[in-house]
Amino acid sequence: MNKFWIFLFALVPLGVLGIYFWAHAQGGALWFPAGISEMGEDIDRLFWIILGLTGTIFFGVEALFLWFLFKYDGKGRDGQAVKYTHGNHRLETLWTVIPAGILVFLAVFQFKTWKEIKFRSNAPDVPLHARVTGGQFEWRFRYPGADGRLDTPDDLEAVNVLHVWKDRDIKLQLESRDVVHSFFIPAVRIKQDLVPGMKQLMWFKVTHTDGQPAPDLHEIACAELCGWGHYKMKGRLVVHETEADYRAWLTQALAKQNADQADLGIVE
Amino acid sequence: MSDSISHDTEHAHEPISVKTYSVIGGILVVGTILAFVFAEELELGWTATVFMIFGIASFKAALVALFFMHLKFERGWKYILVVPPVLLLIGLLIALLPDIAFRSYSIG
Amino acid sequence: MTTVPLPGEAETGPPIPTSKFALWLFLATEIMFFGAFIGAYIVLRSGSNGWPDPHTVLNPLIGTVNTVVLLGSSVTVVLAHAAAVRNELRKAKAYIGFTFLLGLAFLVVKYFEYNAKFHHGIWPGGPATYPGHEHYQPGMNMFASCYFTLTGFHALHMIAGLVVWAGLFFKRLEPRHELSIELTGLYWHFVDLVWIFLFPLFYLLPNK
Amino acid sequence: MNSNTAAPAAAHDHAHAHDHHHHQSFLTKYIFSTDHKVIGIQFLFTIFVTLALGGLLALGVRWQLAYPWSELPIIGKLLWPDQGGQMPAEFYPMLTTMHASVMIFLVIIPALTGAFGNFCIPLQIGARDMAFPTMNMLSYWFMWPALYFFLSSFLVEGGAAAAGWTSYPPLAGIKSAAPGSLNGQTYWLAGLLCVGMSSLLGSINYITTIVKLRTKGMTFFRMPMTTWALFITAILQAFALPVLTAALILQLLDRTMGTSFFVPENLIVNNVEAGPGGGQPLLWQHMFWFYSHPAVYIMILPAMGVVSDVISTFARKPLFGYKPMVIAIASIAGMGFMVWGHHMFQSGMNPALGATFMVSTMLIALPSAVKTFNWLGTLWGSRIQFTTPMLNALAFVSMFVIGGLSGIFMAATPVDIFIHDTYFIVAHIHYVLFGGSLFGFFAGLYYWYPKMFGRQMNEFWGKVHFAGSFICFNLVFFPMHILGMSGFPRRYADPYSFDTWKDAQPLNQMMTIAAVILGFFQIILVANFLISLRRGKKVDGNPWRSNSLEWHTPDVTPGHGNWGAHPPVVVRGPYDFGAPEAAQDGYLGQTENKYPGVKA
Ligand code: HEA
Ligand code: HEA
Ligand code: CUA
Ligand SMILES: [Cu+2]
Repeated sequence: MNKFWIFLFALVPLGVLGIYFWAHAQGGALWFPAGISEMGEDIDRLFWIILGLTGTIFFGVEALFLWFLFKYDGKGRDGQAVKYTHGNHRLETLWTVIPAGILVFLAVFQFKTWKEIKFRSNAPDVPLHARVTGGQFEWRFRYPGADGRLDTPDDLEAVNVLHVWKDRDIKLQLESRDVVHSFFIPAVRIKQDLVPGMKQLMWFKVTHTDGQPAPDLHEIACAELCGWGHYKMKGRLVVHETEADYRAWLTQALAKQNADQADLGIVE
Repeated sequence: MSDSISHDTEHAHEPISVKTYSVIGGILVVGTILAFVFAEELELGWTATVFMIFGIASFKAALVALFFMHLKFERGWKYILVVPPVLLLIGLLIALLPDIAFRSYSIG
Repeated sequence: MTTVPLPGEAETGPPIPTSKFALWLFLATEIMFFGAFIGAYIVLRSGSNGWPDPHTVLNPLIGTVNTVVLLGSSVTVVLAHAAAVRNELRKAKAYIGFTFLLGLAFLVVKYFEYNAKFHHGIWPGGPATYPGHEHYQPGMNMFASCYFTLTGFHALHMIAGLVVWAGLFFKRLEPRHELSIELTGLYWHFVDLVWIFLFPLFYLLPNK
Repeated sequence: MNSNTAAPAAAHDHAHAHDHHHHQSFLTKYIFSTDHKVIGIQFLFTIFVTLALGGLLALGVRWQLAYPWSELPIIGKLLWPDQGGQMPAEFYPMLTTMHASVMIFLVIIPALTGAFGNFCIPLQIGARDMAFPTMNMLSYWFMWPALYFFLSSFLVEGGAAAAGWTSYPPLAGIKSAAPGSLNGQTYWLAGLLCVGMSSLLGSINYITTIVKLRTKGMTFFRMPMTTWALFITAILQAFALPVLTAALILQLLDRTMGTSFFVPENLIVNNVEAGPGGGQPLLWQHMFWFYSHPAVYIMILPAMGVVSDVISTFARKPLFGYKPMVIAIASIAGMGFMVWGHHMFQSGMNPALGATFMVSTMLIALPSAVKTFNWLGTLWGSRIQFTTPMLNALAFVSMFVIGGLSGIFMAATPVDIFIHDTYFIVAHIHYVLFGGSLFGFFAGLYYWYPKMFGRQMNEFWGKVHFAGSFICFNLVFFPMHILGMSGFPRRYADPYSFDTWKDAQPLNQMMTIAAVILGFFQIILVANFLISLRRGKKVDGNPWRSNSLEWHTPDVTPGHGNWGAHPPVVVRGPYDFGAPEAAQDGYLGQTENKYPGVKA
């Protein structure tokens, strides 16, 4: 019977491996969404590094654990002596120092990526591409018109679609109209909470569209609970190949907006 | 509640005389009035005023704690209880500074 | 089941009176409680867009007088305890009475101060603005929020203290009540300590 | 409590002055009891109710995730007859919010600190009761108003709180922001204030008891790990909880008195103006997490203590590295106050501050590493008995490692950008809280049951419960890591409306089925618990041949005052299993006065 329990515990690392390969084979919704940005690659790489480290630790710990369960199973060994020890100073030091090394390495190693993604001093020196306003339950994007400046009459207002173009530093200003939302583009691996009363900055660059047949497949989600319709805050990211494509879209959308003044230009 | 009478020596006798208590009470009152004068009557500028009024407040607090609450005369285990919260609060305050104190919020 | 201890066994438990230990522990939690309030107040005030000048909303003189009243009540507390230690129970009772009255006086003054605020439309969400200082509106609101919350919770703690003092006052004091007086006194001093900081924080601290 | 020994005269000079009624009525003996053991057991019974409640709410969540917008089985038609029994969208966040709130505040915290804390502390240190028995009773009775507020909030207009257990304002603070914020949130706050009161009273009591009432010879470094962990947990609680209390009060005032601590300027939510404002939403997040991060350690440390005791007992071997284990607990507690910002990496917190929190969060994994390796060290060279308590304790170790390691991903700030608020977090939560705390609770329950009731829980059904729970637990929660990698957001009533995640539904259906089965296995636990009260195998006072003091009471189930005429005298640490002078089976109780080197 005891072997059954050891087997049960052994199912954990086996199952972990199994589901890993199974999910990998599934792809799609069960794996990283295709990444399309530079920083996304950094983040993914970091993920893999941590997965490698923690995975090694995990399987190491599991191996010891299972081996001990197997080897020191008490069945039929009643009265046999155990190792009467209260601990070992050397070992304690060892297993404090080694993990400490690993953790300090991780802390230092990732700092650069974090800094690049979030420190304002690293924001690219480009004009704002658009202002994003989260509200229950939609994303509003305000693009500067021909004058390149926001909050002028020629701005374009769009709901739930963000248009960008490739290889361009996109800088967004994020605001919330009511409660806390979180602007999340899975394919870009970026996420930032929108706090009412605060102006956040976010920047990214789409470097490859991964041969997606439909470039507007990338979805935008809200990642902070914001009410009953939290799950409905679905937006789209449309990546144009060139700036000219983007400009063409902008002009067309602006024309449409002017045409039906009443409506705030819900494109599509 | 538990022990009604304790045989501990800590409060078997009063360490200070009535006179000392009155003197300390007097110092506290004078301190309060001084703080008022510094803040309201003298024009010291912001930094100096803040320094003075909170210096005086801390001094008063120290007097109350040391003499009225007997910290000066009794054994020091109380510090184990009250110093950590003070440190934690300082940590909390420091962490709050960049996000809230140095940032103004307004829409539009 | 057990026998004598091995040689060298120590007595356990430090020689600290149990209830006094618990009371200090309680005070430690109270430090965290008021500290959180005060910390929130400090950062909210310095992050605010326009905090009303203390002079326009509070009267520092009244604050000073009230502080003196409260400090006085702390003095009478220690005197009550000193008397109790010397077994002068009648005297102790008299000082407890004084403490009660001083504490009550503090609260009465607070009541009038609160009333004056209400009169000027200053309460959380109240209409108060200053002509020409409309941008004070959120600032004024935040001031009212902080002021009433912090001094309000301080006052609630005082009321709790007063109830205990009243209980002791109407009890037939016996020598064993010396501990109760000491513990209640410690609590009272703590409430006093909180006020020692609230006073400059609200009444005196000028805007930058 | 069958063998209620008449209070011996000697008990009176002990530091507990409450009187002994020789003929206690049912009411004073079982309901308004001040006996720490009865209070512990009261907590235990209450927890079964709340666990069922929290679990059923979870099943509601799971149903929606598996079959969104379809009829909720059994009760759907009753609740929402005009919608064909399908839950409305605003109900889903209420389910998750109340599921988490119930599980955390009414199950895990009261189970570990309430039930075990009360039952074990005085017994493990040789005290006759807690330092303040009446306060202790109050601490239990504060649980009921909390449960009342949580339950009745479902019935008020708008429904229960729906802003997540983290209750971020303005969603939680502004009444027009969500149906659940209309009234339910106020009830939630009131309930939490009651839980807080209960915890505060408890923790002051525990600390005082452990500092003051240890019996002769019970030095600090002879206390079992359970007591150590509960001691440090109580300190953690005493220092962290007041800040949450303050924050809860501020939010309550925001909601009811028109203050605006967390309401920014000129806020308009759902076309309703929220007053002049001037406050700052992030302040709540800081204050909340200043408590709630320590709170997650409040929920794991006692379980770690229990597991240490159980593993050492059933490995028949001393706990490896007792002192490092104590130091590790203490440093988890200490560092626990420096990492709260890791919940706010994406919140708009200053990123430099975030980097600071990232470093401290990385470092807090160290003491956990020490603990894990010491458990392994305890198993090394041991003689393992696979009893039900031991199985659950072993499960704790293997599950906590997974949950802890997933914490490292999130501590890495750039990775957290992607996985924050996805199911990766939900996986982490459940691996540490269910795989960790709850399995630790199970271990302790099976372990101390004989001391509580003089009978053992049925081992066979105990093992069935364990195996079922272990398998189903992993089936429900491990796939959440994978979902998290795909960015699957948490708190979504219908994630499948996104192309990115529409293919994840079959996996979720599998998880839901596993969750339902998991629930059924918990019924086995409850049944085993109840039936064993009458039918369980009768045992002597120390069925597991354990060393620590609680197993050395003069009666099988200790009576009032615990120790009969003479409180015990402790002569050694709790883990001298297998010492040369120990008994054949390794037993060497803390009171066994044997000289080293003398063979048994
Ligand atoms: C019992 C509860 C518990 C415990 C013990 C932990 C433990 C840890 N948690 Fe967890 N956490 C929660 C409960 C808990 N957490 C909850 C409920 C939330 C979500 C709240 C919400 O938003 O609703 C959360 C969220 C959460 C976040 C926020 C994520 C986000 O929202 O984006 C982070 C980020 O850093 C984090 C990190 C950690 C870390 C680093 C540990 C560490 O303490 C873990 C340490 C343990 C190990 C690492 C494993 C054992 C060690 C070894 C085998 C040694 C070798 C290891 C290395 C060298 C790496 N947790
Ligand atoms: C201790 C903590 C704890 C525990 C034990 C659980 C247990 C479970 N949790 Fe929970 N969970 C949390 C803490 C916990 N959870 C937290 C903190 C969150 C975050 C919330 C937030 O986002 O705000 C969360 C969120 C959360 C989510 C994410 C929701 C979302 O983000 O949209 C999900 C989804 O599957 C889930 C599922 C479950 C399930 C299936 C269980 C199951 O394990 C439950 C199994 C148990 C039962 C089913 C009990 C059944 C027993 C009976 C029926 C007995 C019958 C009764 C008698 C005879 C008396 N939980
Ligand atoms: Cu907006 Cu969630
Ligand atoms: Cu945390």
